[in-house]
Amino acid sequence: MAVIGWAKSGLIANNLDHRRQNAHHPPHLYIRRPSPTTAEYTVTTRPPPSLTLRLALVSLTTLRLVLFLVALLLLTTHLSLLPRPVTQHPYLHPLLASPPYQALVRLTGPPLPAWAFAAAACAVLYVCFAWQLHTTERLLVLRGLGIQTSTTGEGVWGSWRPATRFIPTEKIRDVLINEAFRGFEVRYYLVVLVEGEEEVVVVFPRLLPRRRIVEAVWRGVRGCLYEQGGEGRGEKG
Amino acid sequence: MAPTYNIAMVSDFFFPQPGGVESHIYQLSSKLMDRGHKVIIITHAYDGRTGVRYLTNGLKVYHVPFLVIYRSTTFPTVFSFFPMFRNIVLRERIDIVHGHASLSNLCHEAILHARTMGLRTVFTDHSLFGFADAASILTNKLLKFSLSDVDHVICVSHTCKENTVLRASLDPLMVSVIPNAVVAENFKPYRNPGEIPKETFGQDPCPARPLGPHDTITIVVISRLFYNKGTDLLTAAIPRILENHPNTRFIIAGSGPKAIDLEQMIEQNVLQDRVEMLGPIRHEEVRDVMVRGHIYLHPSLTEAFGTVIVEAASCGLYVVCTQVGGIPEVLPSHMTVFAKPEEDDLVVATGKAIAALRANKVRTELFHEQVKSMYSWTNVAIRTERVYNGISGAISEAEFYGYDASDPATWSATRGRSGVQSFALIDRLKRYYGCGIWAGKLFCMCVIVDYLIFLVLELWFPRDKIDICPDWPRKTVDERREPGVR
Amino acid sequence: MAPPLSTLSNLPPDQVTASANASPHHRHYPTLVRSSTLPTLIPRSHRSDPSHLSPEDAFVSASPPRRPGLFDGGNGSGSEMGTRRMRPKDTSRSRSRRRKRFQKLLWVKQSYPDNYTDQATFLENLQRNPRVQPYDFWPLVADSTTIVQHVCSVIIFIVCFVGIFQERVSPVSVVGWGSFGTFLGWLLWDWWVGQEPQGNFDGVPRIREFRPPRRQDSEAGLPTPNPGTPSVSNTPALISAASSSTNLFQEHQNHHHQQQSQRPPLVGQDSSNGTSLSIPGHSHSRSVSSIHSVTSQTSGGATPRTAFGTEGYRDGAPWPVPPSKWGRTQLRLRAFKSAILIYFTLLGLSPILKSLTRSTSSDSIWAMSFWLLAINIFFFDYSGSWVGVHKFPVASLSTNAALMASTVLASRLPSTGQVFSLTLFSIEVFGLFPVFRRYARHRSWRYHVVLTVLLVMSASGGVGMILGCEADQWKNGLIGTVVGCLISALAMGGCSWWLIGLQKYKNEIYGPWDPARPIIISRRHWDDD
Amino acid sequence: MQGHDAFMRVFWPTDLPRSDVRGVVVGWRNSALDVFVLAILDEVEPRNVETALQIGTLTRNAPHPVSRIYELCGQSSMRVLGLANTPESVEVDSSWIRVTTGPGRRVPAVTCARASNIQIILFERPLPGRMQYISLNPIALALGDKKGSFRHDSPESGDDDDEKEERIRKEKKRRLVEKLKLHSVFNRVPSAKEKALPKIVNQINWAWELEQLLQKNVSRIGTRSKRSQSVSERVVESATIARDMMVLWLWDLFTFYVLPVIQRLFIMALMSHRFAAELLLTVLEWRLRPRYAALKDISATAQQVEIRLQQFCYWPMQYVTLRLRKNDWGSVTTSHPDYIRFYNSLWLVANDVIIGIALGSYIIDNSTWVAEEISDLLSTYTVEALQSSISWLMGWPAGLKLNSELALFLGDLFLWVIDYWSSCIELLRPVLPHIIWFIGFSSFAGASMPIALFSDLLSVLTVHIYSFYLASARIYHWQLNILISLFHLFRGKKHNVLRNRIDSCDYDLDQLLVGTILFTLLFFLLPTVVVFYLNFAIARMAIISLKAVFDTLLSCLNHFPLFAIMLRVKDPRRLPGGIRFELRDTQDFRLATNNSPHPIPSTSVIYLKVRTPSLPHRQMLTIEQSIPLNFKAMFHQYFQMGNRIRKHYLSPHVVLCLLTGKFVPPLNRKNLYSLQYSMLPARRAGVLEMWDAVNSLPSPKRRAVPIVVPVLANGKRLSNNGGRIRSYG
Repeated sequence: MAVIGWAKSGLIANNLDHRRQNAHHPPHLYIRRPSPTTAEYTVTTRPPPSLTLRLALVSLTTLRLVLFLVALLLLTTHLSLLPRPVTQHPYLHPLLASPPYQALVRLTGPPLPAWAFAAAACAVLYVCFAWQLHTTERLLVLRGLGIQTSTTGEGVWGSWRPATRFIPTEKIRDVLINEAFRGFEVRYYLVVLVEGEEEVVVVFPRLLPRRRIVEAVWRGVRGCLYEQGGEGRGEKG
Repeated sequence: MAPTYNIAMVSDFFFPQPGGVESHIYQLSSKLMDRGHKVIIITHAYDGRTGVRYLTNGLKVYHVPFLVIYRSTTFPTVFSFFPMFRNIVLRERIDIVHGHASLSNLCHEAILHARTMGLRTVFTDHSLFGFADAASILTNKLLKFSLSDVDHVICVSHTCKENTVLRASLDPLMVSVIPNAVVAENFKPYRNPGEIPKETFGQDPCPARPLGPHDTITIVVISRLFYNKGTDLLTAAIPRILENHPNTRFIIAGSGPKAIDLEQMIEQNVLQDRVEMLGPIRHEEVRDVMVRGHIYLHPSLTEAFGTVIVEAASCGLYVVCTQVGGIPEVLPSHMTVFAKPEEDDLVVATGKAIAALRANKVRTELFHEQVKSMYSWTNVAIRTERVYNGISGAISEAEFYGYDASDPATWSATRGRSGVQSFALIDRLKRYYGCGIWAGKLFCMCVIVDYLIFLVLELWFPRDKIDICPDWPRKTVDERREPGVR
Repeated sequence: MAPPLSTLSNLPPDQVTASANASPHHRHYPTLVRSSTLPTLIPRSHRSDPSHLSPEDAFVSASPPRRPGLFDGGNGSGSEMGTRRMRPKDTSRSRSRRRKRFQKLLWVKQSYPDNYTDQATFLENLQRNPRVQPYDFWPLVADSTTIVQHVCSVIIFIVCFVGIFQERVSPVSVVGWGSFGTFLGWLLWDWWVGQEPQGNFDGVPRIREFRPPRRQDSEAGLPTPNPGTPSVSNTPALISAASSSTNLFQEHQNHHHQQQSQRPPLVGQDSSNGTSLSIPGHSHSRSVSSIHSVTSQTSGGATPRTAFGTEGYRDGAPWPVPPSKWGRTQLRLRAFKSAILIYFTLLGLSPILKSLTRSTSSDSIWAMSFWLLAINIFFFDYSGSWVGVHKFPVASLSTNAALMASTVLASRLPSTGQVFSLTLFSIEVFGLFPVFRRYARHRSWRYHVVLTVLLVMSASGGVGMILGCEADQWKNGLIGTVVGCLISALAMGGCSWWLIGLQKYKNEIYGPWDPARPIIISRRHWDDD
Repeated sequence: MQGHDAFMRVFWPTDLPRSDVRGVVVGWRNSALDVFVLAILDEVEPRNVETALQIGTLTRNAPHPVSRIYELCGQSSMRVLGLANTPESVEVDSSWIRVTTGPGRRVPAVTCARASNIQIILFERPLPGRMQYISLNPIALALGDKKGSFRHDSPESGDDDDEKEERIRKEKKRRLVEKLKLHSVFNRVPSAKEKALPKIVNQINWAWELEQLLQKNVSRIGTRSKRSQSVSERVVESATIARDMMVLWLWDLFTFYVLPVIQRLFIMALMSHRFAAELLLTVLEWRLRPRYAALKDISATAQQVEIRLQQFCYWPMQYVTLRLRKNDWGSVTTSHPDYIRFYNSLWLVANDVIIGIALGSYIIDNSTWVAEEISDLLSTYTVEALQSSISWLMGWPAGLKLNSELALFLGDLFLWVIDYWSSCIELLRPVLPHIIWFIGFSSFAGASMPIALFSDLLSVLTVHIYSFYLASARIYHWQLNILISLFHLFRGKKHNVLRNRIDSCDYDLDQLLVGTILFTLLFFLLPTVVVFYLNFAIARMAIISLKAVFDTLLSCLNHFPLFAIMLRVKDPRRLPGGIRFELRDTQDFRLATNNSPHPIPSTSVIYLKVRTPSLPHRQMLTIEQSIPLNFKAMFHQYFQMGNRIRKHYLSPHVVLCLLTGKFVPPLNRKNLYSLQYSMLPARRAGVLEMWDAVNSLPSPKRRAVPIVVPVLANGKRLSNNGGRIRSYG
C-alpha cells in the first residue's frame, strides 16, 4: 500500500470522472486465470448468478422484446410502411385489429405530430436495444505483452461495446494504488503510469471498487505481469 | 509504555506556503511521529497541490479542495467541511484533532466537527489580537465559538496565553504555554572558515570576530515588510542609525507592501551603498543571510513569539528588538537589547547594541549552544504529548490540572475538564450558550445543525462503507524501525 | 462577578470601537491610568489594583449569562478556584521545587506544568480604560455648535432652492446676496490674515492644535523641544470640545458607516488626536479626505498625523512660510483666479445642466439629493482644525456630495439663469462658507457664537417661511425662528447629556498583546494601507 | 533465460490452412520461448527446411530484396519452430513445439518440452495487398510535423492570451508529469519478450506475404511425393506463358515510345503551374512588416486560394512518395497514412468541385434573383434595421432615462452616416448581379470559393457597422475612464501611478467643483452612450457570428475526413486504431494441474483482435469489435476548432471587453485555419525540390514486370496450394 508517490494526486484528482457510481449493487471481483502468465480481473455490478436473477433477466428481456415490437409496429402503422398483404396476414391481422392496439394507435395518433411520435418511437427502440443493466470493467494482464483495460458502461449511453485500451509492458512505468478526493470522500483506486503520457490510466474508472478489491487486483497484477512473479516488488524501496 | 495517538493537525497554513505556523506544524508533527504517534495533516488545496500527499518522512497531508479567499484562509462555511472531514477522520482512525492558527477557518470548523464526532480536540494559538477594532472583535467571537468546547489550548507564549484566555474567556488552567522552537542545527553561527559563503549576498560574507573599533558592523533585518512588522519604524530609524554610527551597514531581506517606502528612504538620503535590500528569500537562506551580520534588528509592533529572533540568536547575532507582545519572554537579557516601539528609542537601543559589540562585551559565540539548550522541538513534542495524555485521561486530572476533581457533577458542564468533559449534546450546548446574549443562541443553533448533519452523514455514508487506510509504520520510541511495509 | 463578564465577553462592537480610539502612549506608565474614569458599574475585583484582572475575572466572566442555572456553581467556583489555583504550587512543593518561583519567561526551564497559572504575574499588565477623559457638559454644547452651524447652512441652501423652485425668490437676488456675503467674508478674512502676526502665522494655530499630542508625546517620554507655553490656557476646552464633537459624531457614525470595521487592526487613537486629524500635509500624498479622518478617528490611522503635526511645527513648516505681503497678494490672486474660473465654468455648463435630468423623474432626484446632503452632513469635517490661510481645509467627500446634490437639484430648474445662480450659491455655501466658519471660530469664540445664532435663526426662519403660505410669511418666519431656536437648543443639550451618559459603558481592555503604535517623528509622509 | 521462465509464447495465425498432414512449422524465433508461426510446410523434412532456410532457397525469386524482411522483422533468419501433427514417437529438439491441428479444430494444440505453460496468441493476418495492417497506436490522419509551427509563425494578436494560458496549463501539466517520473518505485529492465512487441507487430504485418513466399517456394524442397504434371496441364501452362509474353511485348512497346512523351508534357505542365502557384503564394503571404497581417489573414478568399495552392504544391511530393512505395514489399506499412491523406485531399477537392459546379450553375442561372435577394437583405438589415433601431433609441426607449439632447445628437450623426452609406449601396446595386455572376463562376473552382467570397463580401458590405462599433466603443470607453477617475476625485482620492494603487489626495476647491460638476454631467449622460454602444456592439457580434459560421462551413469543406470514413465503411482494417486482446476461456490452470495425473502445460489462448469481424466462433459472437479508428479520433480536429472558437468568443475576457467598451478582436484566422493546414506540411517544398522529386520518379519500364506478373502468379499459386492440400486431406 505504500505505492503512493509525490505528484500523482493532482493528476488523478482531475482524472477521476465523477459519474455516479451505481450504488444498487456493490461491485464484485471475478478472476479468470487460465495460466499463471495470464489473468483477467473482472469487476462488475452484476450480482452472482442465482435463480431469481435469471428469472428477472428473462422477464426483463421479454419485456424489452415486447416493447420493441410494439414500438416497431406503431411506427410502421403510423408511417404506413407495412404493405397491405402483411397487414392482412392471418397472424398479424388480429393483433393489429385488437382494441388495445387500436387504442394505442389512437393514443399516439394525430394530436401529437408525426415527427414527435417517430422520434419517441426511435428513442424507445434504441433504449430497448441498447440499455445496459450492469457496468462491467475488465483488466487483462498478459505477461510479456502488457495490460488491457476494458469498460462496459451501464445505462443507455454506456456503449455496450467495451472501450478497450492496451498498454504494452515496456510502456508501463508502474502500477500502483492511489488515493484522491472524489465528491465528499477519499477513494482508493488503481492507476497505471504510462511512459511518456500526461494522464495516468485509471483502472476500473467507473465503479471504483473498495480497497479490498483494489488491493487484490494490484497484487495479482504485480504477480502476473512481471516475469519473476514479484509479490513484494511494488513496495516502496 | 506510553500511549500513542492518531493525531490530525488541521490548519489552513501548510507547505508549500512558507511561514512560521507552517514550519511549526511540520516540525511538531515529525517529532511526534518520532515519538511513535501517527500524525496526518489536513489543509486546503494549494495551487498544484491537490489530493493526498506523503511527505518524505511518511507524513501524510490531505490537501482538501477548498475555496481560498484571503491570504490562503478558506472561506468560512461552517458546515461544508464536515463530510470530507468525517471521511478522513474515520479512515485514518483519528482520536485527537489538533488545530492551529486562530485565523484559519478550517481549523475552527474541524474542532467543532471533531467535538460533534466525539473526539478530543486541542487548539494552538500562534497570534495575538487586540480588542480594539471590529475585525478582531469578529475574530474573537469566532474564536470563542470554537474554543467554547475545546479540550485544551496551547499558546506559544505567556502573553499569548493571557490574550487567548481573555479573548475566548477560557479557564487559564486549560491553557498551556508551549513555546515554539528552532532547529538549532540549521542556524549555526558562521564559525569555521572552511565554509564557503554564498556569494549571492553581497561583498563581505564573513563578519570578523572579535570586532575592532573600526570594523564595519552589519545589522540584519529579516521580516515581511508589513505595517505590523514595524517597517515604518525601520524606515524612520535607519537613516538616523546610519548617520550616528559611521561604519555600519544594513542588510534587509523580505518583501511586502512597505518595501517601496524603504526604497524611497534609501533613495531620498543616498544610502545605496550602506543598505542592501535582498528582497524575498527562502527560509533555508535565512541562516546564510544572518551569519553575515552582527546585530539582528527586529522592529515588530506585535509578535506572539518571534521565532526569528531565536534563530538570529542561534546564529550568534546580538538581538535588538521592540518590547512588544511575547518578545520579552523569549530571550534572556544578555542576548537582547529591548526598545520601546518608538523611533528614538529604537535608535538609542541600536546605538547601545553597537557600543556593546564594539566593546566586545557580548559573548555572541556562546549564543548558539545556549539557544540550543533552551529550545528544541523534541522538548516541544514531549510537552505537547503531555497535553494529549492529559486530555485523553492517560494521566489523572489531579496530575494534569493540579487539583482533584472533587465532584465531577459540578464540573461536567463547565469549561474544559479533561476526562469528564462530556460529549453529551446538552452539555456542549450549555458551554456554547454562554458565548453571549445573541451569539450564544446562534452558536447553539450551529451546534445543533452540525449534530443533525452528523446524523445524516452517519446514515448516508455509513462507516462500514469507508475504507480504513493502513498506517505508516510507527516508530517505536526507542527509534528501532520496523522493516518494510506490512 | 457578573458585570465584568458582560463588559468583557460581550461588548457591542460600536462601544469597543468607540473606546478603542485611545493613544498608546500611556502603556508603560500604569500610574497614569485614571482609575477614576472607571465606570462605577464595574465593581472592584478582590485585587487591590482595579486595573488588574485576576484569573477569576477571566474565567468567571464567561459563566453567568451562560448558565443562569449553574451560575451558583460557577460562583462557587470563583472562591473555590482560588484555593485550587494554589494547588499546583502545593504539588510542586511536594515535589520540593518550592525554591524556584515561577518566572514569566519561556527560555527558563520552569519547574511548573505548562498550564500552571501564576496568580502574581498572570494578566499583570492588563489595563482597563487607561485613557478616558470625562466630558463635561458645556464644552460639549459649545462644540456641538459646529454641527449646528453646518446643518443650518445646509437647511438654508435647501430653503433657497425651494424658494427658487417655487419662484418665491428670484434667483438673482439669492445669488446676489450670497455673493455679497461671500465678498464681505472674503474681505474680513483678508483683513484677519493681514492682522495675523508674522510669527505665529503658522505657529500659533499649530501650537494650539498640537498641544494634546505633544503632551502625550512628552508623557510617552518623547523629547519635545520648544513647548509652546502661551497657548496652554484654552487647550482643554478645545480638546474636550473637539473630542466630544468627534465622539458624538461617532455615535452617528457607528450606526451608519461600517467601513470602520473594514479598517485593518491599526492603532487605536485618543479622541483628542481627532483634533489634529484634518491637517492637510504637504502637497504630496497627504490626505484630508474626511472619510479618512472619520474612520481613522476610530481606527486611528491618524497618529502619524499628530506626529507629522508636531514635526511640522518643530522643524519649521515644510512649506516656505510666506512673508505676509507677498503671501497676501498671492493669496488674493489665487482667490480671484479660482473665482473667475469657477464663474465661467458654471456659465458654460449651466445650459447643459439645465436639460441634464429632464428624463429622470422628480422624486428620484429628491431622494438622490437627500442622500447626498446626508452624506455631506455626516462626512463633514467638524474638527475645527486650522492650517493657515494658504490652504483651504476642504473635506473632499462631503463637499463633493453637496455639490453634486446642488447640481442635481439645479438641473430640475427650468431656466438657465436659475441653474447658474443656484449652482453658484451652492458653491458659496458648501465650498467657501465652511472655511470662513472654521476660520472665524479659530479667530475668536465670540464670532463663532454670533455666527451660530445668526445661522440658526435665519435657517429656522427660512424654513418657517417656506412651510407657511405666501401671505403671512413673515409671521411664519417669526414662529419658525422661535421654534427652530428651541429645537436646536434642546438638541444640543440632549445630545450632550446622552453622550455623557454613554461614557459609563466605555470599557477598554488593554494589554501587551495590543499592537504597539509606533511613534515616528521624522516621517516624511503617511499612507495607511 | 530458460531457467526461470518456463512459459512459452506462440503467435499463431488463425487463417492458416488447417490440414492434419504432417508438416513443419516455420516462423520467427524471437527469443528462446517466444515463437511466431509463419507457415506450416506440409510433407517436408525438417532438416531440409532448415538447410533451405539457411541457404535461402525458400525465399528464392522474391519480388523485392529479401534483406528488407529481416531488417524489418528484426530477425536474422526464419527458423524451423517445430513439427505439426507428428506422433509422439518422433523425438525432436527440446525447444521445438509439437502442434496438432486439423480441419476440425479451431485452436491448435501446442506442446513444448521446455515450456511449463504456453500462451497461444491467435491473430488474423492483415492482407498487405489490400493495404491492411495493424499498429500499436492509432493511425494519424493529420500531418504530425507541426505542433508548434503555427504558434510562432502566426503574428502575435489579441487572442494570444488564451493561447498563452493554454500553454501555461500545458507547462504545469508537464512539470507534474516530470515529478511523476521522479517517482519510480523500481525500474526493471524489460525482458526480451516484452521488448519484442513492436517487432511482432511488424511480423504480423509481414505474415501473409511471407507465407505466400514460402508456400510458393516449398516445391523447391523435395517434398515427399511430387507427382508429375499431366499433359493437359502442361499445355495450359505453356499457353498461359505465351499469352503473358504477348502482353509483355505490347506493354514494352507502349512504355518505350509513348509514355515518356506524355510524362515530359505532364511534368512541364506541372512545373509551370508550380511557378504560377509560387508567385501567387508570395503575393498572398507578403506582409508590410513582420508584425502586420498578410493578405491571407485578412480575407477568407485569399486564405482559401492559398490553401488550394498549397495543396497543389504538395500533391506531387505526396504522389512521389506513394510511387516509391510501389517498389517495395507490400507489407511496409509506413506510407499508408500518406496514402490515405493524399487521396483524402484529392477526394475533398473533387467533392468541393462537384458541389461547386452545382452551386455555381445555380447561382449563374438566376444571378439576378440572388442579387435582388442580397440587395434586399442588405437594405433591410444593414440600413433600415439600423435606422429604425437608432430612431427608436432617440426617443426614450423602454423607459430608459436617456438624455434626449445627446441622444438626438448621436442619433442624427449616425443616421447621417447611414444615409451616406445607403447611397453608396445604391451605387453598388447595378453592379451587384455581375459580382454575383462572378462569384458563381468562381464556384467552379470549388464550393468553398463562393463561400469565402461571400464572407468577404459580408465584411465589406458591413464596414459601416464596424466603424460605428469602433466609434461608439471609443466614446464609451473614454467616458468610462473619465468617470472612474472623477469618482476617485469625488472620494478625494487619486490613482497613484507609481505604486499602482489608490492614494488619498487633497484637491483644491476649484478642482473639486469642476470635477464634481463634470462627474455629475457624465454620470447622467452615461446611459445614453451605453445604449448606443450596446446597439452597435450587438450588431457587430451578429456579424462576427455569421462570419464564424462561414468559416466553419469552409473548414468542413476543406477538411472533412471523407476518404477515411469511406475506408472505414469499405475495409475497416485499413484504419488501425490499436490492438486488443481477448482471453478465450480455457480451463483454469489450478484445476488442470490437480485433476490431471501428468502435468500438461497449462495453456492460455488469447485472441489478438485486429478488427476482424470474422473468426467464426461462438464465444466470439458475443464480442463485437471495437471501432477501428473511432469517429472521435477522425473528427478530433473539429472538436479542437470548436473549443478554440468557444474559448475565444465565450470567454470572460470578451465579456469584459464588451462591458468596458474595449475592442473585441475577431478570432485570428491562423488559429481558426490551423485545422485546415493540418493536411499540409509546415513549409511547402520549393520549386527545385519538386523538380528533383518529379524527375527522380522511376520510369515504370523495368518495374512493370514484377508488378504485373507476380501478383498474378501469387494468386494462382495460392489457389493451387489450397487445392493441393485439400486433395491430400
